[in-house]
Amino acid sequence: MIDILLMILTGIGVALFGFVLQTSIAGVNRKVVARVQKRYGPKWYQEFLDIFKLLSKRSVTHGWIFDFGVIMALGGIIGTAMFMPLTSSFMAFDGYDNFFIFVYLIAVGMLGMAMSASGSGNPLASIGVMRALTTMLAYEVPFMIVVLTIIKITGTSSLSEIGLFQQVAGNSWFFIALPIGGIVAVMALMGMLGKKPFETYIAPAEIASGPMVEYGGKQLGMLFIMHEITVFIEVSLFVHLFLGGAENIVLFIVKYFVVYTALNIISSVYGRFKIDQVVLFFYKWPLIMAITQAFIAIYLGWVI
Amino acid sequence: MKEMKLFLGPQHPGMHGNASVHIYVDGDIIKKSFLLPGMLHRGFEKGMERHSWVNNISLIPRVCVVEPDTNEMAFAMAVEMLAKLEVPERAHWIRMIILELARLSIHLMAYGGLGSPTGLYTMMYHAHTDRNTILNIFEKITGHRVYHQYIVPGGVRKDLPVGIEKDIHSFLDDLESRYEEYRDLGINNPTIQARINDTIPLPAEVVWELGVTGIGMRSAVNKPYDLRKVKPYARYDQVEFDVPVAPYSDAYARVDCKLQEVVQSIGIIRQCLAKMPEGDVRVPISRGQAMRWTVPKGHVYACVESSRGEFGYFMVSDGGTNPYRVGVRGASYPQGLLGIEKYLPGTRLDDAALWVDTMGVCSPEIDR
Amino acid sequence: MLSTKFSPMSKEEVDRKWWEIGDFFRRNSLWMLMYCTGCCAIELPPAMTSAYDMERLGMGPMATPRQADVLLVTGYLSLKTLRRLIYTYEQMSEPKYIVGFGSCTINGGIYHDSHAVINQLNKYIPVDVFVAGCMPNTEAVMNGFVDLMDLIKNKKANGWKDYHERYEWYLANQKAALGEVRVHDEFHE
Amino acid sequence: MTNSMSNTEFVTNLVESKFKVLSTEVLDKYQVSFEVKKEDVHSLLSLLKTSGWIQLSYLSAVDWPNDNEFELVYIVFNWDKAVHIQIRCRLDRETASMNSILPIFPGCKYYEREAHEFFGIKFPGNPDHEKQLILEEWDDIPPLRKDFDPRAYSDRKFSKMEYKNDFVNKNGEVSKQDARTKRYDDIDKLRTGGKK
Repeated sequence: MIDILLMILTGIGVALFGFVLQTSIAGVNRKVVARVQKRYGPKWYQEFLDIFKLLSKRSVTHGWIFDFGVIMALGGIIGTAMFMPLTSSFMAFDGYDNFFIFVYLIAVGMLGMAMSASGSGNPLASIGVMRALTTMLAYEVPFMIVVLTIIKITGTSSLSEIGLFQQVAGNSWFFIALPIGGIVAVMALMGMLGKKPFETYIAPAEIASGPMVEYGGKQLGMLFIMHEITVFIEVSLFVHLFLGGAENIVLFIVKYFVVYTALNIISSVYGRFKIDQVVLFFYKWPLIMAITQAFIAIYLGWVI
Repeated sequence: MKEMKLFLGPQHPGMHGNASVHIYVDGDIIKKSFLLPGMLHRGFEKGMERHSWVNNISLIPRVCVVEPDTNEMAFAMAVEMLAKLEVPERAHWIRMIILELARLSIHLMAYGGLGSPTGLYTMMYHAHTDRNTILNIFEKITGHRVYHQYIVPGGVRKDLPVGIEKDIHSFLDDLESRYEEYRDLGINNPTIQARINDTIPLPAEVVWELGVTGIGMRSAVNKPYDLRKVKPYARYDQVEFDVPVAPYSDAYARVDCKLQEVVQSIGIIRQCLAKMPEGDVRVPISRGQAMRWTVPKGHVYACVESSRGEFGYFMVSDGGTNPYRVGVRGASYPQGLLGIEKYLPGTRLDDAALWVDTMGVCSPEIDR
Repeated sequence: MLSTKFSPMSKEEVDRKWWEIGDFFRRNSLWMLMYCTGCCAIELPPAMTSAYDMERLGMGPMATPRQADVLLVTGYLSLKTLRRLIYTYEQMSEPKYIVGFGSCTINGGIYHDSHAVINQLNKYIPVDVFVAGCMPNTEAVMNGFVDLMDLIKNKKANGWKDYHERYEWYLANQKAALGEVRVHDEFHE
Repeated sequence: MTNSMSNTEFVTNLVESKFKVLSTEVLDKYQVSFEVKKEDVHSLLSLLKTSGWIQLSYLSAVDWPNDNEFELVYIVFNWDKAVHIQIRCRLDRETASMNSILPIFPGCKYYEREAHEFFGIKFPGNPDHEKQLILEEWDDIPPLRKDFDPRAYSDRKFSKMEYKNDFVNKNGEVSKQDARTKRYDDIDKLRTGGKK
């Protein structure tokens, strides 16, 4: 009994750590992007100020679905983050860091947000939700194929064991071992994080920040926390799957920072696709590349 | 799926200025669209009737916020036509420098504004930074950043300050050196090209139906229909420049023409600085009695080429101290009102903001 | 048995403390809603971009009224805009602040005798900071924002409370100028 | 275009040979104005459109309350010949109505709507011309008519800023403004011989 309590506490600690880490790194990244844009940029802890400011505001409600959806989104995402291994040996629930757990649990949070946004009754929000789901359909397929290839090669779907597999001498990181798949994964990760050019479902100039259009105050603050933890989960997945996991926590933070910053810099010089272009894009090159990679890796056995 | 009504504006990050586009969408496709103007209506035409000719100088730049200098130029030209004023030679060249700097600034702003609907905010920041440099040059010349009140009937208010040529030259060199970078960041960027290639085309045959002028027309009809060439004012007949044209007017062609005009404007400013003679810059009008200055009777229409097309002032004088009637032909009137009503349906929701940006819909001059 | 060493704060004091903490966050992260009601909006891009970079102060543009904290009324307001501005203001989540730009929001400015432009903005909605000038320089704009932060720190930016307390007065003014506050957006088609 | 004949002469000949023009004015080498009868406007515009003046640049009205008339102005432009042509006609002010030129220049739709809104001129043939475009819930006479006073309207509807006289002059001196006002009053008094 006490074991389970301890595990849950550790899990919440992991989620909290993820939130703090991602929020700080996002703040630093705002400075980095500001430099690309010839500016100084905000303080590094600006994201914390934003989130706590939002939580300190009063807010209106648009019915109980609207409120409940936000709580469901945040709870679902915290629940997902609890399973995330930080290093290849440290995790809250030992043995439950299966890749498919994340795929299923992250959907709870997303669905909560979609439900809540549709509950607001704003047409822009429903367009945004529709676009978000379409984008999800687009990037999931190539990403899944690449990840299934990895699972086939390693013979396990546990994140920490995939990480450990890459750390064994003789095996290189999957980002290098499966170079085509690695590129596909980067593109899919940009789609997951909603970075440009796949930012279609936020699109302030078209649908006024899409799903978030009706949120303000506390609900928006909770959504921001949810967003930060989602980013933490997705980037961590990439680190564990493709960048050889992490032997210790410092290495994890370094890899995490490099991945997130690189994506942000790439994103800052791109425009935004239309939604049909997003779908076409993902179903064209990344899908072909992912299938090619799977074929090469599994049937021909060419793994660097 | 049923039709939904969306409001692009008045408070919307994709709209430039305070206007509202009402859109009925089916999925992402626009079925019907209207512009709702009038949110910037200030009663200018009435206000000008209530002020004297000289007082109006401070009122007119406020008609179009982003490009005040063409207003001043058109107003000054109309008054000069009515009062038969001869403008000193040097004033013509100074006016051209101011107008072309203003054209540079608004093209940079529009090019940066393209970053907003397409999501490329980096371009927006870069372009606005350069625009800010132009505003600083304006502040040195005229004392104001945005509303200069510098081109007045009978010339310009004051001569150029000493040493401003150096500032202008260094800015032009800087801009020219980074011109390719601008192109690479913006319209040569694959993601931007995916958005603007073949987006919201404007066929050549509908141009006349709408009455669109400026870049929107030139990029469709493929002829150099620019008022600076067709009926040259100031000293545009004595400088050499090309008018960029294109055979097929989509968003890409229009932005491309804008960027080419930037190069031409840089050339014009350089020629002006080289060819500018010395001399007076202003004809004194009725010294000491400016408020009681009267202008002979008549109906005139004066127009200049703004960045969005033909910008004109229709002016009636009854021989009094005030204008009897001033009518403003906003350059973006056709593409703003009729263009949005007729040529947005059938395009996608994502493209509505692109039309507003690339055709240059300036809401203050529609509403006045 | 109650401890004598620890004297709990009264509820008012606790509320005040929380409010002060909230004020710290609120003034360091002002999200603005740009409602470009008039000319002064043209000086905002220089304030946002490299020349002045208002993101250093934690300010940034926001897409919708619900997300924003501070409403920038940039310039003159025609009646048509005022209707929509009141809508926008009432949509924002509290605490909310308003910065009025330019002389037009103070006393009508150059349009004081126009038939379409209202003269005094703070008769219709509560304004916390005015930035004078026609148009205000970018320095003045930035100064206005810093002033707003100081007001929040000194608990003087109470326009939104005032709007609650004197709602009848504001509503009467709005009705006197507008006739009807409701927007009929269907008339155009 | 022949070299012997300038563009403005070409236009003047073209129009004056076919229509009864009340007055012609050549403003400069790029602009001509004709004043014609109300009935001739449509056929004149059609003629000009077929001769190359395909762009409607401006359409508006001028109010002449002393003559009890409105003056409608159409400005068309030819990009190849570079001449702006003003065509003006007068309408009766009480029953101001003019057939729409929508079949000739479709671009006139919103200009006519605006002219109706600001002057109250009716344009039969333009489907939406009676709807409000720029103003919203307007409750007075059309604002660009000469007998409309925006100052009075503004004073009536919008409250003005009241400035309190809450300052004190240094050492109790009379303010310069007051002194100036008094001096002007004295001068006026002297002018009228000291009488009131």
